[in-house]
Amino acid sequence: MTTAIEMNGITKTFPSVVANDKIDFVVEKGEIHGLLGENGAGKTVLMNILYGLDRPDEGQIFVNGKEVEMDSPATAIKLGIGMVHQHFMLVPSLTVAENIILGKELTKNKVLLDMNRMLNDVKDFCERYKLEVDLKAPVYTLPVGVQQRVEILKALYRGADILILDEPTSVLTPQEVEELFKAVRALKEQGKTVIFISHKLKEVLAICDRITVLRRGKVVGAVKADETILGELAETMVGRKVVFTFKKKRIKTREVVLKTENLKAIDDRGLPALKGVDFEVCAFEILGIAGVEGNGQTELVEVLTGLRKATEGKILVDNNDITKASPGERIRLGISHVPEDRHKRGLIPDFSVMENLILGSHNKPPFTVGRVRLNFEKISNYAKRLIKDFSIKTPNKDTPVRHLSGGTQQRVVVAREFSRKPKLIIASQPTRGLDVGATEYVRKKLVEMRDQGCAVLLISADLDEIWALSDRIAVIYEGEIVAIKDPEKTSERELGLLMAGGKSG
Amino acid sequence: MVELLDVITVGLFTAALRMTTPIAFASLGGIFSERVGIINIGLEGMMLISAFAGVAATYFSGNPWLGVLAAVLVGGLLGLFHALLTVKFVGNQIVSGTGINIFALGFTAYMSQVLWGSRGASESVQGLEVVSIPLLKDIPIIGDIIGTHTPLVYLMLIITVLSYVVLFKTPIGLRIRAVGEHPAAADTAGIDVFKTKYLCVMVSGMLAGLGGAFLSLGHLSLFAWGMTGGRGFIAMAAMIFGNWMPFGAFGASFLFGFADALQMRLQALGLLPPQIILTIPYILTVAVLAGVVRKAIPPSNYKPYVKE
Amino acid sequence: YPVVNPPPSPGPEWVSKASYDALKSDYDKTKADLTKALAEIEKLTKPKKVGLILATGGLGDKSFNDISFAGVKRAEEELGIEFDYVEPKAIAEYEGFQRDFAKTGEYVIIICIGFDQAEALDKIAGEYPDQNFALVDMVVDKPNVASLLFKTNEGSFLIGVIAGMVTTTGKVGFVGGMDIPLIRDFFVGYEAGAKWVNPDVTVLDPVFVGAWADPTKGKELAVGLAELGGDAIFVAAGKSGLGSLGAVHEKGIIGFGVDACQCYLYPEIMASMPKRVDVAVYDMIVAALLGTFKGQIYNNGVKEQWTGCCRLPEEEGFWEEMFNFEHDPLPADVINKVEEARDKIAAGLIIVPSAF
Amino acid sequence: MAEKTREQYLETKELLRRFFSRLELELRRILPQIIAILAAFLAGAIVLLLTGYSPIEAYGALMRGAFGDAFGVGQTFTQATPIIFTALAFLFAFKSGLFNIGAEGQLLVGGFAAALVGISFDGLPSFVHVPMALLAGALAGGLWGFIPAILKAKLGAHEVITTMMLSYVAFYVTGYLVNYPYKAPGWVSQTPPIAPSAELPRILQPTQLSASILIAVILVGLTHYTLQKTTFGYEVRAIGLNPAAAESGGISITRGMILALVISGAMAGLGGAGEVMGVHRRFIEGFSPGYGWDGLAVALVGGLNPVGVLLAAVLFGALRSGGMVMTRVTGVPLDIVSILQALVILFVAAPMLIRYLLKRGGFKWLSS
Ligand SMILES: Nc1ncnc2c1ncn2[C@@H]1O[C@H](COP(=O)(O)OP(=O)(O)OP(=O)(O)O)[C@@H](O)[C@H]1O
Ligand SMILES: Nc1ncnc2c1ncn2[C@@H]1O[C@H](COP(=O)(O)OP(=O)(O)OP(=O)(O)O)[C@@H](O)[C@H]1O
Ligand SMILES: [Mg+2]
Ligand SMILES: [Mg+2]
Repeated sequence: MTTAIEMNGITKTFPSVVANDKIDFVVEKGEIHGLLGENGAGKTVLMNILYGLDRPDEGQIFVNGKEVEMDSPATAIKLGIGMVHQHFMLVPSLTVAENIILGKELTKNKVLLDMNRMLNDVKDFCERYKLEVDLKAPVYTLPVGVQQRVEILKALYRGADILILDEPTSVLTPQEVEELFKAVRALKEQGKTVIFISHKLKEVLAICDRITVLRRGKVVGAVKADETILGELAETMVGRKVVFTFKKKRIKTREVVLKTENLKAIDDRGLPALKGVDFEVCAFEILGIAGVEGNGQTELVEVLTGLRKATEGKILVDNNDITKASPGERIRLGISHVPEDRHKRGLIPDFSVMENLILGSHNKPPFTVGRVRLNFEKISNYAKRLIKDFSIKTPNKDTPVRHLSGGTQQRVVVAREFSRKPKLIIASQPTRGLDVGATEYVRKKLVEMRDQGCAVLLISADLDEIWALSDRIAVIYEGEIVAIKDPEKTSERELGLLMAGGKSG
Repeated sequence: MVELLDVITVGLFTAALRMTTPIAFASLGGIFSERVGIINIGLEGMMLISAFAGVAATYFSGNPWLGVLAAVLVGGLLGLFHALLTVKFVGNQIVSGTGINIFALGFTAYMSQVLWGSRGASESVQGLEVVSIPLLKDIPIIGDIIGTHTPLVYLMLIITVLSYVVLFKTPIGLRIRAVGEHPAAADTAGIDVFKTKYLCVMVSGMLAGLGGAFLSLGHLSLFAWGMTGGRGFIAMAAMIFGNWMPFGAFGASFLFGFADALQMRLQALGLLPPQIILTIPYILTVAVLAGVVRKAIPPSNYKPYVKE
Repeated sequence: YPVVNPPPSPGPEWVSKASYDALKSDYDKTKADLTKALAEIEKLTKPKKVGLILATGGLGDKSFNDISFAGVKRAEEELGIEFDYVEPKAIAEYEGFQRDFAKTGEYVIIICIGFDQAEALDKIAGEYPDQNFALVDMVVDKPNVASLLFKTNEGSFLIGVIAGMVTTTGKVGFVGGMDIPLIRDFFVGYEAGAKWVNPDVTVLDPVFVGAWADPTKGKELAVGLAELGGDAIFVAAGKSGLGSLGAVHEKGIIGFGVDACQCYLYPEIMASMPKRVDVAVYDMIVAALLGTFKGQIYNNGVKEQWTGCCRLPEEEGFWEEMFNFEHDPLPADVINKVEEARDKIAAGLIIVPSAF
Repeated sequence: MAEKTREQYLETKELLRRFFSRLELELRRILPQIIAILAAFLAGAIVLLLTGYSPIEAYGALMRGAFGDAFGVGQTFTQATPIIFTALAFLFAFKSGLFNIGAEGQLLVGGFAAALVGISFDGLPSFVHVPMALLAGALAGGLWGFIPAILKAKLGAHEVITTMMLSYVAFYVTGYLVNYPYKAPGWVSQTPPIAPSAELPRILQPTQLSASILIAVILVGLTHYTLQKTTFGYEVRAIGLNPAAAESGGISITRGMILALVISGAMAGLGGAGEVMGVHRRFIEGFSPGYGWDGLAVALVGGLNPVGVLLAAVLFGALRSGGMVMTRVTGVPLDIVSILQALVILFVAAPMLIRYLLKRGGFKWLSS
């Protein structure tokens, strides 16, 4: 049997780092091959090289046994390679169908797009691979899970026999992950080869036939999935032992910090997103909000932080009505916010670490003199302290955060928000896209804050995370809190059902 | 005396269409460039140099159509230059465009001096003749308004429709939109992002060139220094106002062209001081824009696409 | 040491101190005379220089700036002067240019074209009281500045007379560059002339381009006037006016130009009201060369031939030669009326209204 | 004791090290700009050669004219003054993410307001009248910035359109005012002269250089200080770089943008006031040959940095004032100055182009 992919001695150096260091990587035909590694291990770079997006400094690439010059994605596509990128490569304003056929359009009269024929073609495809999507919907209106399906369809439509999935599960709900796995297995059955990239060990073990582990740009292990065990793999990947669970120390109080009453809001398209949300979060408590993405979580967080207007209802913090308060006033009242998208909402990439660390408290003492001038001495000491306390890996306080890795960037956000002595923390997807080490750190910090008396509202699409951290779990579905559960009295299955709109048993 | 109603005539609308034409050409040009993520603030300069080139070529060849061709080519060349600077050398798009504008003013004056011994205006050349479209011109009113024009007016109308078709009904249009909105996505779909950008910015320059040719050969038959009179900038406004859509841009250009034509006729009524009447098109544009409560969201992110 | 040289003994070659002094002073005097004479010769034979500072529109307007230029050019040809000229782009540049010229002291006269140079010249003329200046279109009250004003209303009156007579629709129009007094003055005279010859004529309200270099709008304004029924249009709008005159040509109606004879542009342009800046400038150069230059206001019009009409017999040939073309003949009654008006204005029998 | 000196020594050493590394950094940062300017002159020389002029003579005259004597220097700074204001105006709005291309109009209304205050009061002491007129200019410019700002904040009207349209409106409205209600008797569309008590002193007679340049320089410092050292500047930059994150950080985007655009307009207005009070001493129709657009170019050539703006404006001013002398002495058309300006801008636009050319030319070591 020939190999589908063989990469020999691939080296890729960036000015700052050796991203790939003499990597040998072999994928057999028809297998699901896992590529495992921490953040920045070099997985994406390796796959970009395979897909012709990056050129290696050294090394050869063989596809189906033949050496190839991989100079552009067009070449890769011709050779039957498809890639679903970590950050989706979809054009938001185009429809699903348009995205799928982009670059491989059908025409009538040789000039005009033949939309009907293409719709039919794509529909056939969807049926064949059991991937359901509304072909005419613009992509920006779709939840990420569906967008991912579109990505896969896109690759298949281009005739991909070898499919690269770069961290496909990091944005999915458990149900969606299950569906994805089904689809991936179906692909395998159809004879396709799949390269599956992930941080999540369980998943890799669950679906892959063989696994290659990268660490700091080098291959540190290649194993058969059924011959390995979880902890071992984790250690190979991280290079040390990893703690998976947190010991929860529970302090029961009834001191309500945040309370919402019949909260309603509309989304960007003007449709109702929150339809009367009621809940409370107490001090010394983490309330986890579980739910499939797109059920109003984003809007809920925005309403709570003042970034979106509530159309109805009330938000009370310490029994003060803050429904009309501006984001700035809320920050002053002691509300901290870890946004779901750190690039978009959390950080100003061109600002230095120091400048980012004072965002939100930049306008009050001790960082200002007379409310006008910034007090750089205080600020720089503060920044240095936080960099140390939160082990932010940065050359210095003046480095733009743009230059930092995703995990480090998240540490900046967390450091800023947690050091403000908040009474309420609203953490939205706080560990999305982070590696094991960084995830562990952020979770530990959240629990620490809780233990110091903070009320924490945790919104996460990762059920494991909700499960591991929450004192109580609220499930959100279509803009409503459909249940609030005690984690000790419920099951993952029950939650999954609630998240999918089912009734709890 | 002249009454207010005397002003609302067929002539007003034909004039409006003429005043619309150069702006519409340039704003269509703006669309093509911005749709692939390149701001083209140099439309004004491209128009001016093209207007000059058109007259110069006609002056030497005696054939205004060769002049139009020259204008289009020169516009395309400037577009290529803008693309080279901003795509290949990742230059700042606004700086580059501003450079082109200032260059245009200096260059046309300098060259007018060389060619006609005057930096102010060229000699008169043979302009494009007005043509009537047989059937069209017989339709009452409509025919009077759009039936008889210089060919470039028809070309503008055709190109407006064509731009829509190209952008929204053809594969290349799909690719253009994808490249502008999400170049990385287009790249991974096997589309040559850079080629698309070059092409579109060149087309942008060519359309601006047609706008310039209309001014100097279609409407007038001479070149005068600074004759674009800010129409390139107005065209950018029309493009934004029209939401980067061909018909929208045409509509916005027409709004402005109409207001301008109206303003000119209102002056003859002596109702208000001329300076105040002259502000009408500008105030009207702002007012309409303020009335249309909508955020203008550009179709692309304008960040240079840098491949490793 | 120190060495003392012996005093020279008087010998035959020695002359007395007195006669030496006499000879020496003779020699010095002759030498001085000679230098003076040489300088005089130098001064007389070396071409005189004239400085010209044009208005911001620049050359090529085929009108105001060009005609000023022609006056200096004529002086170069006929009087053998040399000249330097500059084309400023902003009002703020005038002062610099004026001082630049004046500072050198090389120019017998510096001619400043355009009313907007006045502000700067007021100052510079004070700084360089020995330098002669001429300023076109504006008054600077300094003994070394000749302020050249043109009664454009009088010339425009003559154009109005023609317009009033040749219109068939009974409506005549006016396109101006900007709504400023200088341009209004054209209109006022034009209106008066038209009404004088034809009391029933409708003079449409004047329209303005709002810019000096937008021929596109200039054209549309003229088209608009034509559509309102105007069939004789007087255009005073710089480069924008080129567009208006083009419209006149296309519409086949009658047009009138300004500042220079613009009739060569299109056959439809029946007459123009030249502002004879060339004559005025030439007069001043002559005066400066002869040393008769006087700083004062020269406000001249039809009588002095500083304004007029290019169709007047005494001017027609000059313009036809200059632009190398021939006017279409005018009906005799029109010419007669124009001449009558000119004579009456010159004689003070008609007082033409003014915008000032 | 020795301990202490040693400490001091180390401290000084550290300070020096920092200073030099900073210096090197800054030099490296502006090196492409400097090379770009040299390249532009080189390209301009080619144009001159091709059209039959001697670049050495032309540039010689240009340099002499711009910097040769006190007079030239005065002219250079006179020309640079209004551009500094409009460039700062563009820059300030730009930092908040807004594209204010209406500095021209803001300058005009500012100039007119200053003239109005200048002619309306008599007998005031200078130290009252001058600040009053300046303030009027700034307020009027600020108002002209406020309109697009509020339209943007409340209705989402794109500021590129509104600022530009309002520029035209300003042009015609001041044109009206100066031709009808406030026209001075006489031939010219201008206001009567302002009272001497409202005049900004000329500081380098006989040139027109006025105290306005001092205001401009102070404004450069103030802009830098505001942007880098104050809370408000921090907020403005945050809004400009990432409005969504700024909003999350409790910064009011609406307030920030409105203030930024108002300040931007006020700066341009102040520039207009400076021209009226220092140079023309009255409002003359059409006194600005497009200072607004020059400001945009200068802001960009200056790397969107206040000090860079100052340098770029002086360069542009020098080109203009030197250009006058060059035209007179060598007969080279003044338009070569526009061409040079354009070339500077185009080369500055693409530092990568410069790098590419250097590499091609074998100057690898400079291109790092
Ligand atoms: N364009 C680039 N320029 C410079 N360095 C880069 C670039 N792209 C990647 N790198 C570096 O290469 C290394 C590997 O990055 P890569 O994106 O492959 O990591 P990864 O394993 O995919 O991580 P993640 O799990 O976050 O996706 C990183 O340390 C990063 O610093
Ligand atoms: N153009 C670039 N220049 C320098 N470094 C880069 C560049 N692009 C990416 N990197 C580096 O690559 C690393 C990984 O980049 P990437 O954007 O994949 O972050 P990440 O860690 O995966 O974060 P996220 O989880 O948010 O995706 C970071 O260290 C980043 O600094
Ligand atoms: Mg990756
Ligand atoms: Mg990543």
